Amino acid sequence: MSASTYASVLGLTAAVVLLCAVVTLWRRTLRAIIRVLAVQGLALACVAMVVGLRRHDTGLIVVAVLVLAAKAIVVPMLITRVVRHDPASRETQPLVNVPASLVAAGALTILAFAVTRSVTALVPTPAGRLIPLGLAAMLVGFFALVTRRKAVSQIVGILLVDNGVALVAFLATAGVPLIVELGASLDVLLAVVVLQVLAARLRSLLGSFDLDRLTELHD
Amino acid sequence: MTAASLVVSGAVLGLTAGVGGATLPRRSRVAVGAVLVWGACALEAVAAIHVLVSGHRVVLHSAELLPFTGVNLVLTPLGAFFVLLVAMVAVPATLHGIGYAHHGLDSRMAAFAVPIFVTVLLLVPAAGSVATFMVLWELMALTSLSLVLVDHGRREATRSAGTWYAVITHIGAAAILTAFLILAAHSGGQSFAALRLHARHLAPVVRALVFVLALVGFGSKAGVVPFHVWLPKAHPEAPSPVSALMSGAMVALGVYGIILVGDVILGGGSLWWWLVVLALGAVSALFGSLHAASSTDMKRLLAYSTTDNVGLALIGLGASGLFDATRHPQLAALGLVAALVLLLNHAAFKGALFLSAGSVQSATGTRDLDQLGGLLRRMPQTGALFLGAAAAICALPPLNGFIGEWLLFQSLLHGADIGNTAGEIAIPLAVAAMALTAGLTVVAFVKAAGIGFLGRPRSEGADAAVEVPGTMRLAVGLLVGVCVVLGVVPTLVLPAVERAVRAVLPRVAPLSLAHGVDLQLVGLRGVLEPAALAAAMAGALFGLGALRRALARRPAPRVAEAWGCGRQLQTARMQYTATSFAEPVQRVFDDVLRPVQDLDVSHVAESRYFIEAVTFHNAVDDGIERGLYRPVIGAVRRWGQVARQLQPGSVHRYLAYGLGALVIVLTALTVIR
Amino acid sequence: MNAGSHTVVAVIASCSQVVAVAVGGLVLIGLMRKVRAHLEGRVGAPILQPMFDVRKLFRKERLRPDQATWIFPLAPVVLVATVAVAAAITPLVTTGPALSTGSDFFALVYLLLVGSTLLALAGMDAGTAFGGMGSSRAVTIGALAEPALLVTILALSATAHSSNLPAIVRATLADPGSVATPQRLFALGALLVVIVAESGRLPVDNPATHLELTMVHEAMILEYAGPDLAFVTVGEAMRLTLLLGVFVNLVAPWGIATTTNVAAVAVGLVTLVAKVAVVGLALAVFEVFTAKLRLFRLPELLAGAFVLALLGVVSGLVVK
Amino acid sequence: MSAQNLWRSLWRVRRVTEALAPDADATAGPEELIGSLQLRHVDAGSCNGCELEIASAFGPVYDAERFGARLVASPRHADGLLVTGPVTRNMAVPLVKTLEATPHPRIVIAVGDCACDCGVFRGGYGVVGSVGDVVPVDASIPGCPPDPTAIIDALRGITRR
Repeated sequence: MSASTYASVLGLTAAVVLLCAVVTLWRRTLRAIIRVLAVQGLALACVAMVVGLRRHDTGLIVVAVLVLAAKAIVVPMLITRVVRHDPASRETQPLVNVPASLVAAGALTILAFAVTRSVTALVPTPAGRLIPLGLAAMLVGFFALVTRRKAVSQIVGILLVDNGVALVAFLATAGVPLIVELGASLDVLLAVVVLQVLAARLRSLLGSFDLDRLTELHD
Repeated sequence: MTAASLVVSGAVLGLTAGVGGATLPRRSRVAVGAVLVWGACALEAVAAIHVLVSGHRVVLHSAELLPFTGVNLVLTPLGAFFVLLVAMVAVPATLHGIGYAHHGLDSRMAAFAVPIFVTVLLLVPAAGSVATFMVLWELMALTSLSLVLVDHGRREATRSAGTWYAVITHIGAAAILTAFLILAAHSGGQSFAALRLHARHLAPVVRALVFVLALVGFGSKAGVVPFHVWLPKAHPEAPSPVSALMSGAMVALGVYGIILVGDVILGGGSLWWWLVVLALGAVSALFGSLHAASSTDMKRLLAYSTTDNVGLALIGLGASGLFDATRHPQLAALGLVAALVLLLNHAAFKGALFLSAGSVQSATGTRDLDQLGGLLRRMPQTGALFLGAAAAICALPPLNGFIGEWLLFQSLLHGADIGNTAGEIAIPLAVAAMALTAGLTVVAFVKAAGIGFLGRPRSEGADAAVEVPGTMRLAVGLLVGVCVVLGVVPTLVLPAVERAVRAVLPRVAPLSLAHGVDLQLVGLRGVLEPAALAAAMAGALFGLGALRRALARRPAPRVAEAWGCGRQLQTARMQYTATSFAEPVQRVFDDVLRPVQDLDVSHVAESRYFIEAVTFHNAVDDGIERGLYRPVIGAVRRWGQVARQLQPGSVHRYLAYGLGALVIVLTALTVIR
Repeated sequence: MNAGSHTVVAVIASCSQVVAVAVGGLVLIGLMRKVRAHLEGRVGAPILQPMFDVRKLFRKERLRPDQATWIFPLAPVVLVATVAVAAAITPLVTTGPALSTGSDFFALVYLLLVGSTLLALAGMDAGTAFGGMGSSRAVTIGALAEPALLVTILALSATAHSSNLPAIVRATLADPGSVATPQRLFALGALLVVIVAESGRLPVDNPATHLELTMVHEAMILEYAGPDLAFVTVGEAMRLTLLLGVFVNLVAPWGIATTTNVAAVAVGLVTLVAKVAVVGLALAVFEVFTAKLRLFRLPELLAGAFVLALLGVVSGLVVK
Repeated sequence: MSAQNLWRSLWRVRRVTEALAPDADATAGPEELIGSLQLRHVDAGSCNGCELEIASAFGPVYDAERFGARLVASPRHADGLLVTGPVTRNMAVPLVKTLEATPHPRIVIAVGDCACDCGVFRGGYGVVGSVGDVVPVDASIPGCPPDPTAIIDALRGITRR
């Protein structure tokens, strides 16, 4: 794999990760959002794989496979199980309307670019230069976490943040140590399961995933 | 006859015009005043052209004319450019004023103030010292204020507009004066040359303070957000020729002031100054165009679009400063050229638009778009000229607005990778702001032209409208002609603009934008062939027109009733109004505009299924006025109430105050001793 | 070859571009309708049907609404004229058509704006309810599309350091890798959305709607008949084809004539037709699967395009 | 219904349009309209039976569009009117106005018995008369409601396809 193709493939996959994060703000139907999430997991796995192959780092390649399994297949399946009970579930009324969220995503991307200027100077590798995209994906995920109402979109938000962090990790150093990444992934998996249970309970209690209705629970 | 004497005699002629206007009988005073003003404009313009061609500044000092300081006039190439800009607006405006006279311009007061106003506008860019500048600046404010108030007897709105304008312009003047005093305190003399000499050695903090003060002061005159609130009040209330002068020329002088202090005296400065200017420009452009797109009063719309155009010019100026601070002199020059060209274009088309708005007002008696319509059939020439000016401000090729926006876009485009993070972030956002502004401007002026001049008349006034006198049409025609010329062969003026720019940024290599009739950015890759483009468009237009005549079997069109879905009757009330035209934009930008709407439906007594009347009211007021100024005004008023407690009106109480004050002073003296 | 023959070939190329856009535009519309018909299980009208329609419209009577002014007959001619000029100077078949030194992306955009603005005015000229509605919606959509469009141009001009279209195309030819950069791909995605919005296709506007209240573009031209309508139809078809042509030459410029000889121009013509046909087919298939968006959902789409363009610029700064 | 399902169903039902016999009788229309006929449909007071048949005539099964006929939104864009139903008092003026708004050369096609001779509504108090009583009719399609093939035959007679 020549240096230029490596750089461009890496750039494209990293860009896809960010793009997916933005698209989740745009789409309303939860199924579509979950599909986008799966695509993002796939892209993330690709990044890890490409970096791993480039650096002949078997650990990273293993991580890539695990990421593929966890983030592109298992987690989306789990969330789909949650959504299956009301297939038409949509993120109808986000706290910030969609055009504003999209513009905010653009602003966050610019912010990420601005703050990581010094970092990228330290890591002048083709991978290092892409760190802003990872940070941007993380920020956008955080934004989704803040502004979306449905429990499922909250899960998605957390996963977006995690994917962003993972992307930064893959790009910044020679990949995170295998065990750390495993830990993180399992961590998130646990969070997903917990939230799935929570969502199920919510539905049985309130008949919807709408987190705003949690306020009805106090007293 | 030397250039200096040209300047002097021009000024004298202008002042004579004022005196003549005040003394002559009502019938002739406006016309005579106008003719004398043209003489003044011609003389000053010749002097300015001399300066721009030769590149030598004209210096003029007379110690006795003004007590203590003397008058100090220095006509630099930059100033000369603005003199020409003022003259370009002033001549048509005064010509239009002859036909417009019966709307208050023929009062002794106005006939005196207009020539003085024009003369002062011509002299401000030539002021060479703080004292001269401030005197002229204040004269400009006073004359324009008195002209805004021409109609104060009849309309309450005029009085409030006058108050707003007076307060804001004097706050601005105070800021400017403070800035100049700080500079003068640190330098020997009070001439701009001396200021410039010593400004180099000031502490950065002081320089920044001076710049910010100047930005506030001149920004308030230029109608930059958040100091723009007086424009949408004063411009509609002033007589249209005055609005044209204020919007076309006076506002441009505000930007001149920013260039004077920021670039000429302080000689550039740190990056953040210009980022601030860029941000102010972007915000003004967006805010102005958004309100222009949603307002339904024709002159209010034009006033907001003034804020928007000044914003675009400030984007160019800010970009220029940005590039200068990051050591890209070529780009800096390009940005400044863009800013100046934008101002020149704005003077041309906005002058034309305000003047034709005046023609419409005098023909129909209203400026409310919702009351107009069908004017193109009734006032064919005025309508056509308005459409031309509207096309120019929408930046449609081959008119001048397009050239300005192209230059601005090119300067931003080539500055997109200047290797400075702040700049690299600011530039795409500036491009986005410029683009949205351009789009909203199209909305605003398609609305103004379409609702105002096309379709069916929405009121008796509009229905009864007849074409205005020839002088008024000629006045607008002159400015629209300028728009066309500047659009097709901008290379006529670009060398002069570059001369002005190089006087400001001395270390710039010659740009030589003008390549025959083409625009070419030397060292950068960007070419525009406006003349060829215009020729191609004209050719295609005529060719296709002929083609249509040739292909059509039945060339003569049959006049048929407009298709209204077979409705039995078709009235003007079924058309879209300005309000409904702006509704989509208003709805998309709901969070910014915060329109106040109320809809009430009254049913007939017998059954709720039959509606008697539906009334809908929609008002978009200025968010910044609501959020920023009203609270301040409220607080001031409350303090005023408190102060009134001291004024019961009894003479003894007042004498007691006097005694008390005396006692306090005496005791204080004793204590101190 | 001497300069004279250069200009001759350039003029020939320009003419071929105009003709290709004018004729090809109508065929493209017919083709897209045919594809739609096939996917709906119909036979559909012949591919040349739009041409028959236009021919018939030229033989029909001209109508002028009683309130209309000179704007009304002028607008269709201006529309076609501006698109024709744009088609003549844009690098579609060759990188060196006539006046190509001044064929600036920014100028192209504003040239097309002339036609749409005049059409918006003409919509209000007759003084009917629907005309104003269409004009209002059209200019609003145009305004919202503008930021995405100009920022896209900013992103696309980065490689060539110029917004001159032939320069951009040549730079792409010189460095094929630049197409595969995220910067370029984001920008092209945004450009595609803007093209769909500007040319009134689904999901922004339904060109086949019969319900006035859902119309955007159709409502503006509701008053046109006969030759004037023919001009509007041709102009809109040309605009779509021109924009798609620019798009394909930014995605895959290969095949475009870089030298000024007639053979290269011919090859360029063939490849252009092929590329535009492919994109047109894809667009038609996409339209079968999409419904028209509500007017007030459009800001989401166009804001998305804007953010896409912005991501393009930023990722360009990152990867640079 | 998601995109995949749509694809699948599209793939399953390839083409539903029925082939029709080559048109025999070419009723004379204006020669300008050969090969291209845009129609504006006017419901002058129909029971909507004819509307259903017109809809199916332009639907996938009969697909009148393949013969160059198309329904348009404005009479300005149209070459003729497709009028259904007896002309009621409310619709008489609009019908005339619609015809006036149609550029020459133009035709009027009366669809259904009601349009031809008021059908069962003959003499009804709300009925002005048949379409022919209000505007000149060029072609009539009898039937209550007429079969889509009948409508298509009439259209083919004009487009000569």
